[in-house]
Amino acid sequence: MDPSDEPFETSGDHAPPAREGERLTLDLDGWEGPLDLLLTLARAQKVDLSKISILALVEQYLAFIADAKKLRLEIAADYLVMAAWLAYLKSCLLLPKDPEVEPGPEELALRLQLRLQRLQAMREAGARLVGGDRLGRDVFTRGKPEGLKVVRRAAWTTDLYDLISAYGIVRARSEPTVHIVARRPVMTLDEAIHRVERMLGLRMEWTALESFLPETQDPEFRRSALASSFLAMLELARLGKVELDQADTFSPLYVRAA
Amino acid sequence: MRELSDPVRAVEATLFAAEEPLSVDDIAAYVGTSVDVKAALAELEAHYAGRGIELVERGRRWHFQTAADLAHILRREREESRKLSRAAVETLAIIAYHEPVSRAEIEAIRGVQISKGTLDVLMEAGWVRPAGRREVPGRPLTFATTQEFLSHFGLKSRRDLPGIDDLKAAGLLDPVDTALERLGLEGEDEAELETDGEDA
Amino acid sequence: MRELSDPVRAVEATLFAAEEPLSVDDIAAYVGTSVDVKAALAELEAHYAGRGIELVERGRRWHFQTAADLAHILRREREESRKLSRAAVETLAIIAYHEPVSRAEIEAIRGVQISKGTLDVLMEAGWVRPAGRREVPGRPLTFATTQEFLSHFGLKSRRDLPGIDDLKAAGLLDPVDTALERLGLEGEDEAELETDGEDA
Repeated sequence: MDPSDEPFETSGDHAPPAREGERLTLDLDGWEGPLDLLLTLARAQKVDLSKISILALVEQYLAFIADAKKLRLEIAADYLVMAAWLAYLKSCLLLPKDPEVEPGPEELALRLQLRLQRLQAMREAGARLVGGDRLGRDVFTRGKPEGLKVVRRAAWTTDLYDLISAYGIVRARSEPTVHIVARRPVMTLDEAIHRVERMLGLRMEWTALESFLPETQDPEFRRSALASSFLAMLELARLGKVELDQADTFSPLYVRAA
Repeated sequence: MRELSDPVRAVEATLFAAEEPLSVDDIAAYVGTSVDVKAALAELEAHYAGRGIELVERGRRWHFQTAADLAHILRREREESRKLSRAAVETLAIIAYHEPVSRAEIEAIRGVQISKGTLDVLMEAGWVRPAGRREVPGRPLTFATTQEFLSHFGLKSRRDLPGIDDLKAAGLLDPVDTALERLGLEGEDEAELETDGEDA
Repeated sequence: MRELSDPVRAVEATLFAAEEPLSVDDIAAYVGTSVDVKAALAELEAHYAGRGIELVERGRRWHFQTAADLAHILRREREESRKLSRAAVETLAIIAYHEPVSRAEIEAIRGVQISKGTLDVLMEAGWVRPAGRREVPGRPLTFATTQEFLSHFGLKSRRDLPGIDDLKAAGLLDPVDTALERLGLEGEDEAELETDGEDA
């Protein structure tokens, strides 16, 4: 058989008939892979795919690839892989059966046939699908629908507690505000003078300033008392009620009644 | 159902698929000049009368439209729950406690101006209504709460609102809390509302 | 002409005004839940049968469209929307008849790798969507068709795919291995030669 002419008669959906040289070029671009090429060759046998001669198909494919090579066309690797596999299949089919080799050539041939059937089934299904009544091509929806509108309406939420507490806040805000400065623990100057005078009455000896301070755990109050007591001493010294003595800068300050 | 002839079906489909109203000539360009387009239009017009769709002529052009009495169906309202702003809650509270109350009075009580949007929101929510004008210079409009307000807040009447003493007892008039609230409030979203609306 | 009840008119108008096919629930959201939407749809479907406009169900959604036999009148000359490539048509068919299906499975049937663009084109058209990963090693992504696919190709559901029952009965939607097993052959260890086509 001459494998080069048959495929093209039935492959109208791939390429228009053309002169031999161009035809091959065009067709190689048009195939969707080796299985596609095989399917087209198989359909050229014009029998049900379940009855095709796999051997004849293999020979057609190999002849096709040989022709393409002769014309020095670029052939994608997967076509060559398929060609090698088909050459192997062909030899298995022709040679005496080797029971050691699994799977046998018949099974390989059957597999190929099943794959071709599946591809064929999907190709036909696709054609029927796209050939049907398609929306926007054969059937049309309304040209200018009014459209359905969703109007968003705010459902405002709040509760009674929010309401009354808000009112409380408003009222409290408008009440006159009284500012009260929190008391800090301090010893006033008057207090300190009074205290130092009273204590001096009992001590005639030189006494360190610190011993006049009240006993307290509060360091702030202690500092306040120290400062106030110092000022009190100065004031009393000015009035001539006490004498002060200090040996050196920052050394203890002593006091006694004048 | 009455069978339609093919020409009438063709006119029907053409008008349906058209993106704009079509004149008799426009239709004939599709369905073929052998068709009596006017007769077909008359037949369709009669067929669609009283249906959900009607065929109408406007300025010698024909188109299908949904029946006018069904327009309300084609708008679906979807509720989106949104929390009332602090400014709105305060305003609502003042109205509830002092109604009828004018805008200036609300502002005096709040100590902050209210934006126009705040009262609009409360009226949109259905809780506040205009309650007549006060017979003083300027005749300011006053506002009051509605029946819906009562039912929303689960109140039988306004007298169910806790009084000042109740609020005090509940600690809701505590000045320290108030000061904190104020601080929190300043950073919040209605700050801009307040300023935007000052002159409104 | 037969008079339509108001609920049926409402359903008719809603579908007519809609920009997208609507489900029964969608329609109920407009016409009200008290309406028996299914009954109304059945009545309208019968009413419009044989007219220039038909009411059709596509993947549980309903829309009006022009009757298919009037295509010659309405078909527009403008860009015969970019013709789908053979690869795209085949890939679409494989997805539709086998869904959910992985890329490797598509390639096994076609005996060739699919170029990236092919699936993109189908997804861009809105006909194909990713449909989750298969819980096998590699967790391949699978693909399936969409509601838009059904609308576009005029299918009520996937069961409406042309010839799907015959293909199923003939085992042509089963993988080759399954078919071999069915034929009483071992379908396991002959892999090497097949693999270049199957899982490339």
